[in-house]
Amino acid sequence: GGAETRTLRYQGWAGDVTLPELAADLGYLGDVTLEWVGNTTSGPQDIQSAATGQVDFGGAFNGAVVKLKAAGARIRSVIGYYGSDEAAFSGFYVPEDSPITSARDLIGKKVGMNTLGAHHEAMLGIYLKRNGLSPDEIKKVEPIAVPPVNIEQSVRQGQIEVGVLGGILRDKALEKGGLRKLFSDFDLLGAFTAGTYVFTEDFLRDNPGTVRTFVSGVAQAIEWSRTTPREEVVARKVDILTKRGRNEDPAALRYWKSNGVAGKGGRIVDQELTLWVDWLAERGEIAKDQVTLSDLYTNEFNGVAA
Amino acid sequence: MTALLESRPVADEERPAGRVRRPSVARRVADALVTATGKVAAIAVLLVVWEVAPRLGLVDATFLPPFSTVLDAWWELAAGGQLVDHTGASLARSLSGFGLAVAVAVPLGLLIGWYQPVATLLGPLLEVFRNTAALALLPVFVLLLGIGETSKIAIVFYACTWPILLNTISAVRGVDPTLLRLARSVDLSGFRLFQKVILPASVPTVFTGIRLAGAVSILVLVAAEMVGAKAGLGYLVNASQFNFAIPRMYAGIVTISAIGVVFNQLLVALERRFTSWRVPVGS
Amino acid sequence: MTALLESRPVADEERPAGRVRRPSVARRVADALVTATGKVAAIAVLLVVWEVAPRLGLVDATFLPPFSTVLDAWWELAAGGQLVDHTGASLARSLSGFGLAVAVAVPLGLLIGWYQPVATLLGPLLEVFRNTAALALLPVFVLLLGIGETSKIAIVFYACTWPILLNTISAVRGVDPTLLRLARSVDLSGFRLFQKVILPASVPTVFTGIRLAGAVSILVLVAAEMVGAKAGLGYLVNASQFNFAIPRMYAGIVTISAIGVVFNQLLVALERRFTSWRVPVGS
Amino acid sequence: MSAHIGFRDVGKRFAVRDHASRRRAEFTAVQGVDLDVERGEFLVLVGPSGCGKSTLLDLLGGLTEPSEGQVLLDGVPITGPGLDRGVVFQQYALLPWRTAQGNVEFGLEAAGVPRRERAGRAREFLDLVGLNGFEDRHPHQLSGGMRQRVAIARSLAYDPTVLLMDEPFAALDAQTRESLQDELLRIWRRTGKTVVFITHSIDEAVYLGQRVAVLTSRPGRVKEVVPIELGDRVGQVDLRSSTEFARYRHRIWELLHDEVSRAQQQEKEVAGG
Amino acid sequence: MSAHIGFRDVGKRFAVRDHASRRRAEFTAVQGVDLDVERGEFLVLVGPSGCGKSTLLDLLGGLTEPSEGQVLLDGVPITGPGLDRGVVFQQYALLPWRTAQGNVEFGLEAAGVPRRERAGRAREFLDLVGLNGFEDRHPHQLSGGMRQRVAIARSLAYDPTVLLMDEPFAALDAQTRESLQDELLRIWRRTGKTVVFITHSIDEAVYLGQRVAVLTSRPGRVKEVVPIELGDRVGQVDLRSSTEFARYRHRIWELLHDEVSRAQQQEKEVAGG
Ligand SMILES: Nc1ncnc2c1ncn2[C@@H]1O[C@H](COP(=O)(O)OP(=O)(O)OP(=O)(O)O)[C@@H](O)[C@H]1O
Ligand SMILES: Nc1ncnc2c1ncn2[C@@H]1O[C@H](COP(=O)(O)OP(=O)(O)OP(=O)(O)O)[C@@H](O)[C@H]1O
Ligand SMILES: O=C([O-])O
Ligand SMILES: [Mg+2]
Ligand SMILES: [Mg+2]
Repeated sequence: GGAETRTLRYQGWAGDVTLPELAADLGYLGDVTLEWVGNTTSGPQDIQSAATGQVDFGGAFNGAVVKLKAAGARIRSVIGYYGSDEAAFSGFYVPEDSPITSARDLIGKKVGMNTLGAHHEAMLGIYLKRNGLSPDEIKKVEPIAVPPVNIEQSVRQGQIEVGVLGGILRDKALEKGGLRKLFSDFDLLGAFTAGTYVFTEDFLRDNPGTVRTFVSGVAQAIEWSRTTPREEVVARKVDILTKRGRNEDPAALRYWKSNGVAGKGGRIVDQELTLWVDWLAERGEIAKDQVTLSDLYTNEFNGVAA
Repeated sequence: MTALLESRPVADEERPAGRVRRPSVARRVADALVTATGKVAAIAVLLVVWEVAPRLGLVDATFLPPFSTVLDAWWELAAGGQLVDHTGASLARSLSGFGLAVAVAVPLGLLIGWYQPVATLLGPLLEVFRNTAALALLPVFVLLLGIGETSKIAIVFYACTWPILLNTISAVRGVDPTLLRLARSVDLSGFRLFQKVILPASVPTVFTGIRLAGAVSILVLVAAEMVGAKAGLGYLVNASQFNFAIPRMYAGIVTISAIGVVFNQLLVALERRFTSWRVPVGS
Repeated sequence: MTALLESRPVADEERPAGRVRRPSVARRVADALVTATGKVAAIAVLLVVWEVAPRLGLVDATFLPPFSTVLDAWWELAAGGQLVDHTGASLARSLSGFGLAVAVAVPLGLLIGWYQPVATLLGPLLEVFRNTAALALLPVFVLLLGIGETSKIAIVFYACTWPILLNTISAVRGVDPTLLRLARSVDLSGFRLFQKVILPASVPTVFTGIRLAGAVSILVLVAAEMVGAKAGLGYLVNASQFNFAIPRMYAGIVTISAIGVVFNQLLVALERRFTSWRVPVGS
Repeated sequence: MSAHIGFRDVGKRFAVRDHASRRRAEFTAVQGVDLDVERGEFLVLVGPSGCGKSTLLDLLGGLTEPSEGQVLLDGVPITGPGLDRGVVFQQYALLPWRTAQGNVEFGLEAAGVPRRERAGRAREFLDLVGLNGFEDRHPHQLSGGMRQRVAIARSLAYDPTVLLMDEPFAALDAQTRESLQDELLRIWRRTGKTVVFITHSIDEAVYLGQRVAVLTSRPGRVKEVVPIELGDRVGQVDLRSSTEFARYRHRIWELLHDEVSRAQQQEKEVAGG
Repeated sequence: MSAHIGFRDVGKRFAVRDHASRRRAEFTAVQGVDLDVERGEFLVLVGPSGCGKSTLLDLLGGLTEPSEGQVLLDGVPITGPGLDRGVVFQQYALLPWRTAQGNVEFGLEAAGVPRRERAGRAREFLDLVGLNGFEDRHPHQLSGGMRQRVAIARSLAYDPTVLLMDEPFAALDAQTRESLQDELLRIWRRTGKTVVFITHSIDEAVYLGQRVAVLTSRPGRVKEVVPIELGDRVGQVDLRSSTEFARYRHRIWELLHDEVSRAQQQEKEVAGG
């Protein structure tokens, strides 16, 4: 085809410096430039925008990627960008004096999380299943959607018995004390990559060079933040955020600890996606043969991981 | 399906010119057919476009699937009994919130419209709340009222209150002064003045507010059921959207719209009962 | 800050009983003070509760920080110039959407209210859309109009249209039939009938719709700016909530409310200009 | 015994906007009105159009307050409306959402007449004004004269002690008018009501009034009060053709004539304070 | 030459709800009306209250259509309103948001009078009806009679060929009324307008009309058309006291008297189809 586009349109996150933005600042993207079209507040919305050509790439948790693919969108993951490790994880918290200490204690209880049908609900399901609850018993555990800012307070007020907290919400809640972790996704599955960036098949076909530069640059940025002292990463991010003048508050950045990406350079492995395919198939949300793993992702553009 | 238009009773003398006696039966059947066709025409065109555009690739079929696909998803939900559950949960919330709003906003509106001191005292506060987004207040509602039904009903109530309140105030201020003079001349005061003059005179305008609120009570479900919901049409839409169950999402949206239309029809019928005395106005 | 109440001109003969001549200057100043106190009283109570409740631990100060903390955050935003940016971006969207809605919904409402065929044809379609949640349509708007300004303005436009449309239709149907007979008797038709009789007679009711829409145009920002926004007050609220910057979130909400109140005041002033002929109605 | 109704140096001004200056100005409708009405008296007010007759009735009804002076009822200043006074407004003032019957019942409800009595009483008074068979019509389905008769029936039905009637028979044909005049006189005689009655018809004024107060043109004042001594009208045959009647007629005509000329002259000048 | 205006066996029925049965019924307001009006004629309609006078005027104005028969204007059935016919409504119909001046200009605008001429012409006609100085008042700031005069000024100002006037002078005092009667006659004489005029005053009917059509009580029909031959009224001194005048007066009184008795009898029965 003709000349590849060297400009990638994308959505940012308010108050956050994303990996591609970090990569650009570090000079890892070469002549590929990023064009910020605005911010989003939802991963699924972001990859939908990518799928419909409103932006060139978008990122979301892998379950959403599988579902979007199953819905028929021609997208493909190219690199992991966040996940769980011992620093970045989502914990299921109960009040310190809660009688809940095991999976079985959750029967008939409410578990609050920011969205249903996503990462956290899947983690809960896996936790319950691994701890020997029958499907009928699992059905009696009640996941419930609560706005993120309300989760901590809902737990403390006893409106829900368990709340899922991650990132800044978790740190702020723990600063105040009085909460006890029941389990976390990291406890459950170890370090794993939870979300990936996607492009459309068409974009990958027409702009392979650009994508290669981009993916490799992001991979480099992942490795850079893995090997650079945390304070330095935070300082760099704060610097980027301040420089770009988007009227943001850098406060949340200071809670950054890790990207949580498991594989080197964000390399994607089968298991990170089959986990979701299986889980969604089990819930009847997709048919198992609705997606083929090889169509879901590729590491071929990732110069760091390949 | 005339809802918005509450097609008015056409009095004899308002018939278009040129006819002398009652039109023949055949003519009247033909007229009715033309009207019925007109009524469904626009909807039919919309549905055809919806069906055809994705099929021709004019829009992305993944995110705007053809209407028939949405209909399939709808049938599936209906057959599985889920639609009934969702609808039941939503209606309970909508009707409670709406009912509360009518019960509170109509009397409050009458008071504010009539008693300047009440307006002076409460006006500014209400004005501030009226201009505070329900969506932005979602966390505050949850904070103060918990994540149960209370906060969902409260959001519906909150959103429904304003159109009723504003229209009621406006209605009171628009009551024909001649009738107020009459009422004062027979020394009606307080409750009876409202009951016998202001309320009946305000009915048409108040009902416009009530019908706006009726729509709002259904519309706001999508926001209200973002929180702590396990069932409900708004929940269905939100969850389906998040899960890329796009046809289901549209099935939910269509159901919400349909319920809104039906609800409005009921309100229009009610309104007509209350305003049958109005002189028909026609082109 | 009388907005909702559009405090009416008190004509001489409507003054409360018992006074014979104009009250003394001292008396009038005292009256004005009482009124002013009444006006701020309710707001003041609200703010005091807001300040005290979190400090006393009645509500969790993390999630509902005292008003002074919110004020601090507001000052910080204002001093940093961010508030101006956000406000500018939001106002541009709100006013465009609102202006479009007025420009479209008032003429459309006049047509639907007056011409039965237009009502028959468009009514059902509009009825369906009116009952379709803007929030649920967000993805569709984005899909069809992109994530730029167009879709955001379209959402504002969409949400503002219904109150204006409904009130305009209702206003047309409520025009005093005597005046219509007069207009017909001088053979006014089409445009001039609307211009000279129906529109002026409808102004009060239409304005109620416009004022509802004015509020909506600001309120819907929180939803409209969820997607692909670079700045805006709705965006500020969403992002702050997401980043757990609670005082900022409230600062954003308060700003939205304040803008809504001011916008409404402007509309009230405009309305008063257009309806100065109305006979004052008072208790 | 002091007068039942007393106007004491009553003035009434309205706020208006002056055209030329676009500033608020005051317009004096009535000024220095002194007038007494005895209990049980039938007083008629006549005067040029716009001289302030309706304004005086509003003051009596407690629907507006004097800018100057006092309006007394049994020696006490009127501070508001009351069921003791019933008003027939110049513009009927019917509730459009009620039928003829409902409109008459409205007054009865206000007066606290028990529910079961209302329907019968309303029907009786609709009958009296010749509207049998029209009980279920809404105002827009009635002719102008019929609407006026509904308003008359309403004010009679709830039986106030003072009747304030503003051109109640203006929209009626001569015959209906005469029969209602007689009916009104009969009711007045029987019940001992005090009646203050506005009319433009000199014949009507002479026929009905015990006294006829002639007002000056704007600002309205009482020019002269003419006592009419014709005895019991209802009994007499063709009273209107009698020479006495003609004498009163002429007297009032003269009084009015000057005023109307003055009024017309005045109206050529610009209205204002 | 055929008649200017022609009623040909005209009937008008209204849909009403029957009280007892709660079903829709038809009410016949006028029936079998045959009447011709010549170009330039001054025709007066009199009849009992509720007999259908306003209904006939509405038909002529094209504001409603006959249920039966035809209303012809220059031989062509009337299909709607037109600027050739000007109406003064029984209930004034003033636009509350316009001043007196604005209300008169309303008719001029409708008639397409150029903007710069309107103000002057409106002022001139407000003058004519004695409302100089009240141009800037809104209707609620005018007395009943003043409102009626504004409506009269409006219909005269835009100069229609046919004037349809429904009790235009009912709310006016005798003197204002007489002076406007003369004014109307002068205008009619000068412009050659066709006037159809409804009144309840027999004096007014005789004084103004070239012919007076007396209607029967409901359903209204034309009982008799009385030609009045009094010559030029405006020139004559005290015409109303002449014996000829009294003769016409009596004739119409008789015709009406029977009808009103009948009407009152009828109204005792239940109204209906
Ligand atoms: N609300 C008002 N504002 C200003 N002027 C008013 C108001 N009400 C009445 N007026 C003026 O006061 C004067 C007296 O009015 P009023 O209605 O009492 O007259 P009236 O004697 O009843 O006349 P008519 O016989 O025409 O009914 C009039 O000139 C009128 O224009
Ligand atoms: N819209 C309507 N619906 C039903 N009946 C009506 C309607 N309009 C008029 N009528 C009836 O038609 C009859 C004639 O009415 P119309 O107004 O023509 O009488 P009119 O001769 O002008 O009486 P008036 O002298 O009292 O004004 C009346 O009995 C009235 O009740
Ligand atoms: O919100 C998610 O990143 O999926
Ligand atoms: Mg008057
Ligand atoms: Mg009439």
